[in-house]
Amino acid sequence: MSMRNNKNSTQKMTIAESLRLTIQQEMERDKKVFCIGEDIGIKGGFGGAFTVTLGLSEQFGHERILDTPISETGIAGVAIGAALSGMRPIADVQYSDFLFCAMDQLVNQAAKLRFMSGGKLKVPMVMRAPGGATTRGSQHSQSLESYFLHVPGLKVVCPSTAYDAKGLLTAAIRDDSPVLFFEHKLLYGSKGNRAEKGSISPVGEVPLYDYTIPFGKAKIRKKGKDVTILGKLRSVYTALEASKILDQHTISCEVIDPRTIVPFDSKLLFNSVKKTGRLVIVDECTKTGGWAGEISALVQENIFKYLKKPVVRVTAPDTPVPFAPKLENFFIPQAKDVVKEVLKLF
Amino acid sequence: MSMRNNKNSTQKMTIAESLRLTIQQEMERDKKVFCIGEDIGIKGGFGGAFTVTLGLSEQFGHERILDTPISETGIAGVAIGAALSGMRPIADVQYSDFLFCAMDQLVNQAAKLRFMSGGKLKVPMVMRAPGGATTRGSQHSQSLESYFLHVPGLKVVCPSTAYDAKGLLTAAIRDDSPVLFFEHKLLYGSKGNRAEKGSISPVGEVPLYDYTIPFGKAKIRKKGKDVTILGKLRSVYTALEASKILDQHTISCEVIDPRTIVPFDSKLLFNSVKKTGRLVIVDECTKTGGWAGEISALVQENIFKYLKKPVVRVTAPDTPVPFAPKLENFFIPQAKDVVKEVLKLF
Amino acid sequence: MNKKLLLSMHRKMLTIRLFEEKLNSLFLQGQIPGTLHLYNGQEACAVGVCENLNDKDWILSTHRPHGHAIAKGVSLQSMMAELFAKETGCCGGFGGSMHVGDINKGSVPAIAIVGGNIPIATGVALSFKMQKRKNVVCCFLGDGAINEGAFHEGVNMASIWGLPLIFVCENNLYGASTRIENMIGVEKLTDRLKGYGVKSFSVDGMDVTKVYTMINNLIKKIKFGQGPFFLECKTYRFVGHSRSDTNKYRQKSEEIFWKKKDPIIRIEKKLVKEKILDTLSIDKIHEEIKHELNQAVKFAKSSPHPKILNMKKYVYA
Amino acid sequence: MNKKLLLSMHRKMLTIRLFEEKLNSLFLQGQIPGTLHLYNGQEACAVGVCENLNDKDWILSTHRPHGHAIAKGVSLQSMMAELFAKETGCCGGFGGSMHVGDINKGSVPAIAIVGGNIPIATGVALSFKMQKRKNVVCCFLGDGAINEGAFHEGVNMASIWGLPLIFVCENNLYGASTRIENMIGVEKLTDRLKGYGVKSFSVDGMDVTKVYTMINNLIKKIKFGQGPFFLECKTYRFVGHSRSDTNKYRQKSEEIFWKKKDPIIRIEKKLVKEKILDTLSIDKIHEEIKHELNQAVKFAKSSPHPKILNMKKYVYA
Ligand SMILES: Cc1ncc(C[n+]2csc(CCOP(=O)(O)OP(=O)(O)O)c2C)c(N)n1
Ligand SMILES: Cc1ncc(C[n+]2csc(CCOP(=O)(O)OP(=O)(O)O)c2C)c(N)n1
Ligand SMILES: [Mg+2]
Ligand SMILES: [Mg+2]
Repeated sequence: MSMRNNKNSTQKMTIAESLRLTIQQEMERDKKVFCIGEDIGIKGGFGGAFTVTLGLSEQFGHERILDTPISETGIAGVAIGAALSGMRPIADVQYSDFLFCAMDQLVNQAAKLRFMSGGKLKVPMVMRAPGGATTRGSQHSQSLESYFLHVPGLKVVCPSTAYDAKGLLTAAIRDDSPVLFFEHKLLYGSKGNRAEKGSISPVGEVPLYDYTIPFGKAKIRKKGKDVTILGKLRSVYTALEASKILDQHTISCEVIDPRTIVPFDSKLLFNSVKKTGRLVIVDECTKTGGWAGEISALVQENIFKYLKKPVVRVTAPDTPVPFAPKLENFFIPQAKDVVKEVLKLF
Repeated sequence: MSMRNNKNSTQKMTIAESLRLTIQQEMERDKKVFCIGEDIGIKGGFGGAFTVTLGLSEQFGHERILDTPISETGIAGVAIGAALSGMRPIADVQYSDFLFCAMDQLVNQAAKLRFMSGGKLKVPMVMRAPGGATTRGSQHSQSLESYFLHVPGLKVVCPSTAYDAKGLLTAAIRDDSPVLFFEHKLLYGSKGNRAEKGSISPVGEVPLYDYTIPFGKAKIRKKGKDVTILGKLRSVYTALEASKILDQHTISCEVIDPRTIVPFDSKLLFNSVKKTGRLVIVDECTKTGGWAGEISALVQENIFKYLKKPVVRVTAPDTPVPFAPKLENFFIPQAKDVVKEVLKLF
Repeated sequence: MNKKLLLSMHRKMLTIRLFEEKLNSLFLQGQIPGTLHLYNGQEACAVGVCENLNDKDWILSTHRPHGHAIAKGVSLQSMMAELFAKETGCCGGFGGSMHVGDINKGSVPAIAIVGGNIPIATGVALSFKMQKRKNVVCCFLGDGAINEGAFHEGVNMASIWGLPLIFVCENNLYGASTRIENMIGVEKLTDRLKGYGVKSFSVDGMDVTKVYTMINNLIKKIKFGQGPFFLECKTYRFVGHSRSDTNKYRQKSEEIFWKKKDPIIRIEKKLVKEKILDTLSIDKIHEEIKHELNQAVKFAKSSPHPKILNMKKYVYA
Repeated sequence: MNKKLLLSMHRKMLTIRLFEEKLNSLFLQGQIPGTLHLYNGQEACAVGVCENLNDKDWILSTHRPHGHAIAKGVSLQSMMAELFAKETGCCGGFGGSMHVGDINKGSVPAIAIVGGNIPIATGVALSFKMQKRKNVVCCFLGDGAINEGAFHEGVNMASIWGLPLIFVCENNLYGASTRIENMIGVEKLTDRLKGYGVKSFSVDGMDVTKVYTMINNLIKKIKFGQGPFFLECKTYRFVGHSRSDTNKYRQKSEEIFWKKKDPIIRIEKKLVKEKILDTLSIDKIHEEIKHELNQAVKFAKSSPHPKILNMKKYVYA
């Protein structure tokens, strides 16, 4: 742990490892931080559904890595109560799909308590939620970001790299507002027995020291000039893959990763689209009422005259997530789908 | 009741009365139809939070107007189970805000059971939900349509007149898919002790005979040629009010009421916007991630080149619903806000 | 029970009653927006509980919160201003009747989703325990709330973690128009608690001294490391469920039966009998409180409206 | 208990066991997508329950549904094809392991949200009662599910309406890695039911004849208008929670203790002892079932993939 004080030291790690390190460091730094969730700290257990809290109960004890009954409303409610009274809980649900079981607590309580109290309460909690489709069928595969996009009072974070995961989770823990922290199952890393088939492994250099990434700052993942492609979570990689193929068609793509969708860095996006005149949004949320539509509306509302072509959405179709890999593959937007749509713009 | 067989007979009634008549007629017609909810059938009670089921338990008994404990997950789950096994439940929550308490049942179960079963199950249920702000604070005021817009598997209905209320509710009850039926508190009617302050009273002639309004058929509420204004539920009236003011500016508005937002009649909207070249969407849902953004995206995706100006959203801001009437007034889009935005387009 | 305590409880109960009566008439005059769930009849519950608490003990409340907040010490002015939707209200005019509270008094702004406050109360109690604060949490709920999933999850967690928490269930026999006895499969409401291993008690919720004593004992047990507990207060609301309700689903005889138990009349009789007060001094207290309330109304009326500008400000911390 | 019944229950239990073993090896070979929650060890529960039911009695199931579906009569071919994600699967390849079922057999495609099936089961039972159908509903749930709000609301409603419903709780001591005893504040799981006025029973879930008899009696009571009931089946899963789990949170000694109670060995011993079968004929049954399973795998493998075209079709009825 001494390395952590070395301002220059970094280490290659997966997102799962980066999240684990973050929680560990924040818990060391601040006694108020604790974790609460199902199967997160049991000895010999899983360390959460995707190993993020593995080993932490040995260091911090079972009071601070608090295992709960299967009670999502309870988990969220307890996190809210603890946050109201001086703690900084990091709650989690094993699959983001289960957030619906805690929806009243998240939307009617966590998001509104500050407002309803005339700005007097604060609810500094993080709710971690793994999303994305991994051939588990309709109830363990959804991408729920778009629902929470529509909840004033919640911040919504979507890390796509190990570096960002640490900086954003640190910022989330220190934020005084409730934060929905979405993780993508296929981005945790391709090592270990919880690694999912089809995982991308965005292993990266992660600083061991303390840093935060401020919310609302997007990142250009690839510079380009002909078309802007916006994607979050795994779609960042879909966009990058598409952009490589498009290079061969001599179409230069600018790939943008928003990192947080609430707040959203519209400035960076607008600047890019002003330059390219074209925008394609890739997203694993279903289309109607989803994030891509919001961005499309926002862009044309603000920089309509710069648009050479209509904004294009490449999203999941309006169906539940199917089980069969063949169908799931069709459901999730692929690089080739993005390529096809981009080519139509030229 | 004999009038009902008279194909020509109509009667002036409020939306609350029209809904009540519909439920009564459908329950007479089909033994499978029943109502389930809180405080819907108690003798001397309310007939639901807004009187819609008043008196029905006297006719149909307490088995078919089934009062429940305060258990929204239970109400939704029971409705699903009953629907799966041959009944046609009409469930309700007293305020649409409480749908969050039943969110797992609605989104993970009702909407997905048919799909997950490979098309073998069906869930013919209606969930009625009164929405809209009436100075009751953040937890009794929301417009939740945009959340359910994003749930493949659910249909979403938004009646704005007494005539439509009957035709759409009849269609909803007979539909084999789960239907979210949103009612607006300020449209029930301005009579009776449950009438809300600020109610619009869309009293209209309602046929006493059987009829349905097919889902996905929008209605032009006012013909016009310069700008299209789209609004649902109470916003239809806001749009009409704005259009009257705009008449004085010699701007001719076409006002469209979608009646159902899933499915959505894009054809009618596109034809109107092709003609006017301008679209303003008025909606009481909050802006980010809401219905208006979806429509904006849809329109520019499909008929981009017809747009003379960017699509404009006039919606509630991204905050919870405030209590103070002054703030609530600001929160809810008003005719003057619509007028202001329309004027900017010319 | 000492004089001072009795006097204090009497004054608080009376304040609540007169506050609600005032509100009702203001509401009927159209001066108060929204809706009201009044507390008349149940005053002994809030006061008997809160009289045991200090500002660092927290309460969580419901859609019927005025009595709880007043008993916990939230100022009448800030309560009245909130109901008038003014900036000086305890929630700055952002909350309204169903969300009153003041965290500085240990009164968490109320939660109007039935049962929604329960897991939150569990969280507060957990955090008190984690922080080794020596305080307790009291979570008010209605009889109707015990059928919500949130109740189940919140109570179960409180039980397994042994938290410093008292669930105070005001059983006024009805949830809106619905009699609780038809909505549970057990004979007594407190039977529900057998499923959680939470010790439960019942008390005459129309007698403030009994409620007080009961809570006092439970808090002692909590200080010795026991808890959580559940206390059913048998009570009755003397008014409609909310502003438009005329109680047609209740028997007149039932109403009369309960009105005879009016907790305020009861304590006033006791005060007279024990020669702590005479009727004259009681009248004087009534007048004092009415005056205070008039002052509060004046304050509320003359307060500014909340600023639209602050709406954005209060969304995020 | 008559021979035919014992033989039938033995064959079904064995079919489930061999099905799960087959699946596991296919999974390890990478032939099955997704994840698996296997039922090994718990066979006596599903079979003891479902042997009492006909196609018009319905069951509701969980994330661990293979055993329930097979016991209820869903065909091995359609089960296997579903797990292979094929169009001929019982859910057309749209559902997967966690959603198997066939409504024509009274097996509602399973629900993988813990507790989510419970209020739905209540709804089915309500509708049976409303339609005066003479059938019963059995709702399977795990020990972990009893802490979900959905459990609370569903059980309470079933209780107050007196529905023809049996909650069959397979207490295998763990919800994923978590021991149930740490997650409830009562001593016995069945104590939870005291809060609802639902009669509860416990049975050795490793003895199919005991489970059978218990359910048989409960169904008789239901035919006489009683119900709902809750039956705890004490059981154990012989495998990990899901495919990646190696059970490090369990004591080896505990596993050995329970494996000694293997319900299949137990019934086979009984069959031999009662001279209904000899070891040779038992082996033959094993072989027959293995053959059937191989046929099912062949069927599944040779079946077509589901059609993308049908995705839109199955969203709305
Ligand atoms: C989740 C939820 N469901 C329904 C309501 C509507 N509602 C408000 S108060 C109430 C009755 C509550 O009864 P109880 O808990 O006994 O409290 P009381 O009103 O008697 O004080 C109902 C159904 C609500 N606010 N929240
Ligand atoms: C609402 C919900 N929360 C969490 C999960 C994740 N999960 C799946 S199975 C399981 C354990 C269930 O335990 P139990 O009910 O005892 O069933 P068992 O696995 O032992 O058969 C958990 C936590 C889920 N599927 N649904
Ligand atoms: Mg009550
Ligand atoms: Mg279990």
